[in-house]
Amino acid sequence: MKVLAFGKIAEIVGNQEIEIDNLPNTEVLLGYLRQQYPQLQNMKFTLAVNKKQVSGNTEIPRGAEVALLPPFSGG
Amino acid sequence: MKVLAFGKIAEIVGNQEIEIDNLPNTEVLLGYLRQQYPQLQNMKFTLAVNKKQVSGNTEIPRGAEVALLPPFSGG
Amino acid sequence: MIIISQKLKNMENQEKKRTPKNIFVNGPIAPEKISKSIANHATKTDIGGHSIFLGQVRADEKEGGTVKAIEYTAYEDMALQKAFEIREDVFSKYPLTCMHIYHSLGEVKTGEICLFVFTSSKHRKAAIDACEELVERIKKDLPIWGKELVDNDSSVWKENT
Amino acid sequence: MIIISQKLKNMENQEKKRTPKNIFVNGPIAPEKISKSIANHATKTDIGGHSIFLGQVRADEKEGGTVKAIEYTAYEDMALQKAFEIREDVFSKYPLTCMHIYHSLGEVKTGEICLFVFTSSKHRKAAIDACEELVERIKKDLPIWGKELVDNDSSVWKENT
Repeated sequence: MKVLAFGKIAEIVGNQEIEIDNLPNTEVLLGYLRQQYPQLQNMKFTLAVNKKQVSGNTEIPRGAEVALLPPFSGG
Repeated sequence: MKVLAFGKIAEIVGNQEIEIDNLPNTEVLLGYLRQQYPQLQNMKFTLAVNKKQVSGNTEIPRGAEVALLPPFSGG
Repeated sequence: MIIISQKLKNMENQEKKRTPKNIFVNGPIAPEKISKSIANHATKTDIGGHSIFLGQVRADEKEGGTVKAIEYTAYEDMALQKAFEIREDVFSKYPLTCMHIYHSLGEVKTGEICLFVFTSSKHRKAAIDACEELVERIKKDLPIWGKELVDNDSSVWKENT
Repeated sequence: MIIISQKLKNMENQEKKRTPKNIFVNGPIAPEKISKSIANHATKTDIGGHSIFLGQVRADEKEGGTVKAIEYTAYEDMALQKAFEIREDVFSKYPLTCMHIYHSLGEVKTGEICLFVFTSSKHRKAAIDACEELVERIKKDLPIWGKELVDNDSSVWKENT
């Protein structure tokens, strides 16, 4: 699966895009990310799975594109 | 006093501006105008005395400028 | 100290002392006038949002034909005085940086712009609300008349509702 | 008769079949782009009112300096998909003739335009209300991020409220 990071989170992760082994759902993914990038623990962000924003624990299809979205600030 | 006509009323009166002898108030003026220009009897319009819109019978100062204002349609 | 604050006070008063501005443009309002007006605000770096309303002449169907133009006339002196009052009122109601009003006189063809209202503010809400209020009051309170010229050479006096 | 009405129906459906459009512009939005866009509507003579919102980059004071620019990035694919949904939704809600949305990517300096929203309708109310709703939803729902670049070389990530 592919994880995309944006805005402030891309700065923390140090990358716009990372490849990781498939994880079953967003809860597992968040656990993994917070361990890898402790700074994420204090950050507000939402997730999109295959370009759709999700809330609550959500299944991640194999090979999905998951994005980490800090609060929007367009306009 | 000076009477200014605008829009459709200018077409009826046939003039943008007419000079008439001073009349004491707007009621007398309206009576005079409706007699002179019978078509005004079926028309909706308001009056401005010295560039201020008035309602009800209003005194007309000597030498005032009175305007006949059909419904506005700017914009 | 007292002198400085007095000076500041005078400056403030001066800034508040606005006089009637001409709002009338002969014929249609060119799109380039609008872009120029926008570009003029690039130096005002406290502005965060602009709201613009444009009135455009419609080719409405009338008995016997289609509107090809509107011919605008106004009681100019009164309109400028009234526009000034509206302007002051809207400035006092919303925290605006800038406000511009332009209205056509004479003939404006279908598809051309006859009204240009432009407000700017630090935050979007004030600019948007002020612009909308200005448009409503311009239509309702300014002594301006539009005569729709129909392509069979007849004409119809418009009436704002 | 049946054939004609079927054809009309197909045309209607075709017209309704809209696809995602690019909304992104590299760098600031030039005032000339706005006037050109306005001029393009002169042929649409059923339009009576245009409403335009422009976002402009403010020179806000930050700890240690003044904002000199905002650098915009976006999750482009998702933003375009979401903008399309918003567009369809607003089209179904208001009787609009046209709708245009442009947002900057990359660096936009203070005083420059970063957002251009443009709605047109037969009557003013629909254009004004739709424009306001679009601006709110663009700010709230599009995955776009602005990083304020401060003149002491630090930076602050913006956050829409």
